[in-house]
Amino acid sequence: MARDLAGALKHAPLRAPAPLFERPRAAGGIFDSQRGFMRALGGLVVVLVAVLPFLDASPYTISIATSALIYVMLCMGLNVVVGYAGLLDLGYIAFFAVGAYVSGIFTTVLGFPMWLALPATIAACIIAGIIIGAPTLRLRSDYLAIVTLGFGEIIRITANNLDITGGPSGIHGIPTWEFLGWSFADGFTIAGLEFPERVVFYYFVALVVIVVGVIGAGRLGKGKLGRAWKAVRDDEDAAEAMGINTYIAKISAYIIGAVWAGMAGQLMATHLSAISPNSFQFLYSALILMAVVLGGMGSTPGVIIGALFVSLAPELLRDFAEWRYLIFGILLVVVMLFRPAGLWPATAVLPWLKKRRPTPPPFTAAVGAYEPNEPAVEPSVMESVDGLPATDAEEGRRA
Amino acid sequence: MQFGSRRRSRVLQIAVAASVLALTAGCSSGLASGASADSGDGPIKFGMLAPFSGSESAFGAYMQNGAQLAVDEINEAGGVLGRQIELVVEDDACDATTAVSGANKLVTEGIVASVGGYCSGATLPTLPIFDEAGIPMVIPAANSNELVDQGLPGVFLINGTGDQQAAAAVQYAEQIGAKKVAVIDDATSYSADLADAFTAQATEAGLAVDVTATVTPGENDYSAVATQLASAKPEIVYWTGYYQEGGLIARQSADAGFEGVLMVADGSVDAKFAEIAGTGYTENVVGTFTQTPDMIEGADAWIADYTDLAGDAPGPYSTQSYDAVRVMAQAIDDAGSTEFDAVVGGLEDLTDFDTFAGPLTFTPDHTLSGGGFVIVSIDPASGVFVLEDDLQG
Amino acid sequence: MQLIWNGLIVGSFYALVALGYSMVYGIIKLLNFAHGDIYMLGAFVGFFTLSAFGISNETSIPLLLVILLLSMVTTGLIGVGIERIAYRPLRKSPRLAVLITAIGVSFTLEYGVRQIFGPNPEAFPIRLESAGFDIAGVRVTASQIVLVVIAAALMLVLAHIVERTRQGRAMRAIALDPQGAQLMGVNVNRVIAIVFFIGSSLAGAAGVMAGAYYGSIDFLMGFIIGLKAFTAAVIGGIGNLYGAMLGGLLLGLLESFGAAWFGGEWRDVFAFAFLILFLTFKPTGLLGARVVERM
Amino acid sequence: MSALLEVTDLRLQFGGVKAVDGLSFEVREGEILAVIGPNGAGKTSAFNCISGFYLPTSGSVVFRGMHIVREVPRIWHTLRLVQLLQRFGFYRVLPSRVTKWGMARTFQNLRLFRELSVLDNVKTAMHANLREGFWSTLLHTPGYRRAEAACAREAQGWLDFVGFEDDEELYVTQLPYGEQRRVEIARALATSPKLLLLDEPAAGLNFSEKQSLVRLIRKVRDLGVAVVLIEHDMGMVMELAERIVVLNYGKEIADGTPAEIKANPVVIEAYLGVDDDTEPIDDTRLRSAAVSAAAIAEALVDAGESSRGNGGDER
Repeated sequence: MARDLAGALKHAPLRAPAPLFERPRAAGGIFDSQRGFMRALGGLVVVLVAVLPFLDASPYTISIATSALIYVMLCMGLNVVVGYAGLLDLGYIAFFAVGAYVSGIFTTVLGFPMWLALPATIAACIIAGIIIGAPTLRLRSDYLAIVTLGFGEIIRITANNLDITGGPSGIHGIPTWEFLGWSFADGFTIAGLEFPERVVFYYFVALVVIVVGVIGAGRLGKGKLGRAWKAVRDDEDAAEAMGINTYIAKISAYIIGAVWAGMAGQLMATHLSAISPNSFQFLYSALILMAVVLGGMGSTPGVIIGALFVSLAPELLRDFAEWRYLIFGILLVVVMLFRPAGLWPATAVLPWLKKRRPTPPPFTAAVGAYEPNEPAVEPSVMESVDGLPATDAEEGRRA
Repeated sequence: MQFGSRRRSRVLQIAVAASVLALTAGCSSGLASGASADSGDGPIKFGMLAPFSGSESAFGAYMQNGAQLAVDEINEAGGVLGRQIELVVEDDACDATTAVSGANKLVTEGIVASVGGYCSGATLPTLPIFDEAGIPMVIPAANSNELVDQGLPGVFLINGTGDQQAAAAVQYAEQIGAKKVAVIDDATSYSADLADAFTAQATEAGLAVDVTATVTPGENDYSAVATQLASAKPEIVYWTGYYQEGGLIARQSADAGFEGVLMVADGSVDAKFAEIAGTGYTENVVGTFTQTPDMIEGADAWIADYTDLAGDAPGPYSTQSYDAVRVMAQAIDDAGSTEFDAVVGGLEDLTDFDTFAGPLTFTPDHTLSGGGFVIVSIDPASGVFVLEDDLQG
Repeated sequence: MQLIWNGLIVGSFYALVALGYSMVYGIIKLLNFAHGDIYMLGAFVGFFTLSAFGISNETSIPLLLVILLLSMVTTGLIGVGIERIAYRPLRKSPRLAVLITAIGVSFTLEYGVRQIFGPNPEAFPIRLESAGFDIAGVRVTASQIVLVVIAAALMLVLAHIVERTRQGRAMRAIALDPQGAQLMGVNVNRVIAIVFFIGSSLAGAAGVMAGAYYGSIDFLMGFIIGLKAFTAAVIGGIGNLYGAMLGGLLLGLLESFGAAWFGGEWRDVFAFAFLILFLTFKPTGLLGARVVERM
Repeated sequence: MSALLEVTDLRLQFGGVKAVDGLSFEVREGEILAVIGPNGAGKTSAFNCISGFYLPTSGSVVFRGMHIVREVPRIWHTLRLVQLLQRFGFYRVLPSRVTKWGMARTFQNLRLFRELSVLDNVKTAMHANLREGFWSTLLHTPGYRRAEAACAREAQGWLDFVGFEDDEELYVTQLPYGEQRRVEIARALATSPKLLLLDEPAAGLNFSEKQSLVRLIRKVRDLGVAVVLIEHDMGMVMELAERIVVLNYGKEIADGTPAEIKANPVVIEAYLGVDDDTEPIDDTRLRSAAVSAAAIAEALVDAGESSRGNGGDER
């Protein structure tokens, strides 16, 4: 086993001694592990969302549901930037705009089919991410916030003033997806169920893309890259000391955030069939940020809840629409003051799993013993450690 | 633990199954059922998209009240096809995203006709939605040429288009004997369109367009453009944006030493214009505008009715919205049906229908035959725009 | 020449707002995102007071000064209140949390004002008489002169406070070394409150002056100017008062020329692009303190 | 034994304050070297220069034959573009690169990743050695799973090595201070270093914890890793170090074995005062002893550091 695994680590001059004991295998099952429960919950949510059009296929429902899904995608992208990498991006909507405009221009002005616009969108977003990220990511986090805001405005104003972007009225008549002469607009019938309008069909496409997006962002957040992002967020210097090139880690977070937003932008452009610069104002950047912050930075379920709340609340509570920005503003302050980790914090542990601690391993079971006396002695020493007062003096020096 | 979790997951499975069953059983408007169409009885629903939030939110109420007044009047007179009219209003926030969801909501609520649309940028994406749902549109305020350029059969504009307004502006410029003109827009769809149309027509008419500038709405400082005007000294400047910036431009350009005429487009024709510009800055201001009730003789009764309903005096686009409802109702009445083709036919067949903007007949591309634009100027005493020249002579 | 004068007028607004940014940043390293909205609030306090007394279309300068003072005190207190409620509890929190709070405060102020006064621009009740005359080929109006004089006076007072008074010394001490200052018996909370008061009242003053000069106020008027003021503060060297003044004037000039050369619609793009360039190549700004070069 | 790290005439200036003023020493493979000196003597600043965090004003640092501080061609000096170039990463070696070369460090104030679990903290340090691509992460390929498993196993190995005894899934803030210190050392070791810099590893530990720390450091040395530590606890230093470098006011005043240092009159005068006791010297007395200009400079730098927003120690 150990030899198979060794190949996965590059040549490292110093390897750890084998663990002293084998850890118990992580519990499986829906209710016995966080992971299992979240998977089950996620699956359930996807099924429920997929069932929705069979219950209510009115254009309105489908339209707001699609918008909400697109919001989820956007928020997952911003979550990579803000939640994982800790970079406050106030111009995130700019990438959304890049995605929407690139696909719009590709299909209307240049006349390519929509599926060809997808790689173009992704490429454009990567480039945009680098262009915006490269000069700004060396800056301190608060400068970054303002500069990204400025970039967001630059993109919007530019789109508003150029001819190719249709100027202030934007681009309209964006076609939908089509393959070999068959397009979504045609719709089709399966097993007596009619998928009549492209709206309904489109909902499913959006759903698939978003599920992939959510899972993908979650997976990236758990791997090597994700750990690097979180390390940069928690302590940039320490991350650098751990051999992480923080600049590259930040840029990669930026690019991935940009690509997510770009795909969301393309979905939006196809969904609305028209885009205008007005949809890319700072307000929307702030709304997405609010969704991420309210839901819980870095937490996938939290961000999804936040995205759904921010996008659906004004639709569901009509009187709320008028007050929403005020309420969101107050909520932001209140959440930051009293629950900075958000509604569903990234570090949340399901309540019934909280008390679980691993059973202390019997020392006789120790494998690969290295100075076998050593671990037996140290725990007894360490017992007296709890509540050590020394931290105060240490922290006081820097705080 | 083992036992407990198994039981719980069993419970969960049952719950899921039950909820799915319940949901599918209760399925009424799902995929299997057809789209909601007009049921043939009950009130006829007219939908209206207007801005009630965002930067243009002031205009939403003006439009809604104007339309509501027409609805009330028609209902009192017995309705259309023997049925009452009901007005359903949704917010479009002057933004494509909100507008699309609003349009879809209206379609879902079963409207048979749309009488809304203020911002061109927000109205454009709603066109295919209404078109797909077979809903004819009479658009009261948005007037970008792009709306009709798409050639959708159900789109009718009853506000004069940019071309017509620009024509009025050029006509006035020629009347006062201007040779050098300038045009400023605020980079919004409506304004940029109008500015382009004005430039084209003015050039055609042999006027020199000296300065074309764009300003960013929402800023306060327009000294750059004011200085430009003061040094280029055009005889007439056409401002195609809204009154917030218009007032500031009037003031700042006068301060900078500009002495020509400032002509403003209909977005700027509002009582607030004079307030923002301040006293003493409005003498040289004229506007191109469709007639408002207070300019038409005998419209006092209408204004009184409106004020009764809204608790406030009518504002921009109140009359157009009022007319949009009446036009639509008339077309449905003529057609004798709420079917899309019939109503469109009815709209196309309208001749010399009496509206505030004069007798209305749609051109083949579904715009007004005559724009109905007049020149207004500011009454120094009250600060409101009053009729200056009806451009008929 | 005309461009320079125009630039200076705008620049003096930027400078007044930038001062507050810079002071607050200098002392607690917080980018007070809501600062631009304090500017807006200043204008609305003036508007509210005057409307309550039924005054409109007034042109008297003494009345303007009274309102100016009133607004300054009110916005100053509001600034202190914001600091107390929203920022102080988070002083030990990560930077991200405070920034997000500041955005929340900004939204609260903007849309709170919107709910109270409505979304439409309001005409400011005091207007300065603005007969224009030419000096050396430059078109100058009386209101512009009043404006520049008031701005200059405010800045002089501020410079005096910071350079010559006890509280000013305390501010500089805290900016240099908060811990050390605290050990030396400086009441840090109090000084921070004072900084917020002064910064906010300057922004409030700028708001009233903008109202009187331009004549139109709306609830979003603080957003753009907040960004521009930040840019100005960065150009001058954030944390440095003279830097903020210099940066404000410089940015005003740059924009004035930028708008003249590239067209007004590109003015914001020009300003932000300049900000990005500056941050990339000289993040300490023109007069900023030299920071030890680190990773 | 060849020199692993050579520091020659290192100087670092903040404004007018000389934090490090001509420091030279070398570290041989597999030895334990202690750097001592009164508070503010420039020890941490020197560490920061060596590990690439600060850019020294002059001097050179060579680690395993590679220059951590690079020579800047004269032309850039004359054009005054040095700072700009260095800001964009020219003519300097980033700390991450230094770590990849095999130098790991801990921080004076614990700087663990607070929102990561203990295990993730250690895994993070394996960043540079881990084979995991973007697509394999997205698709959860077998290669990815293998790499993650190897990474987890390695991390567990290091945690066991340092004697970490708590739940690995806990967040570091939930741990007692002593355990956090252990995790930090495990994290540094997980970068697989040849040289480990420990910045006051015993600060805040009680006597028995210090004893186990001494054992741990010896264990690390036995793996073939050289250890350089800054420490105030004289007893510990004397017990542990094979060689001691003494700093005062940024200058090196002595270099030798513990016995030599104890006998060195310069050190006794400058540092230990009249007290020639081998008893562990009380920390607090040392702390109040010397507040030099460099101390203020360091405090200022720290203030600048804590304003950088990564917030490790501000919460």
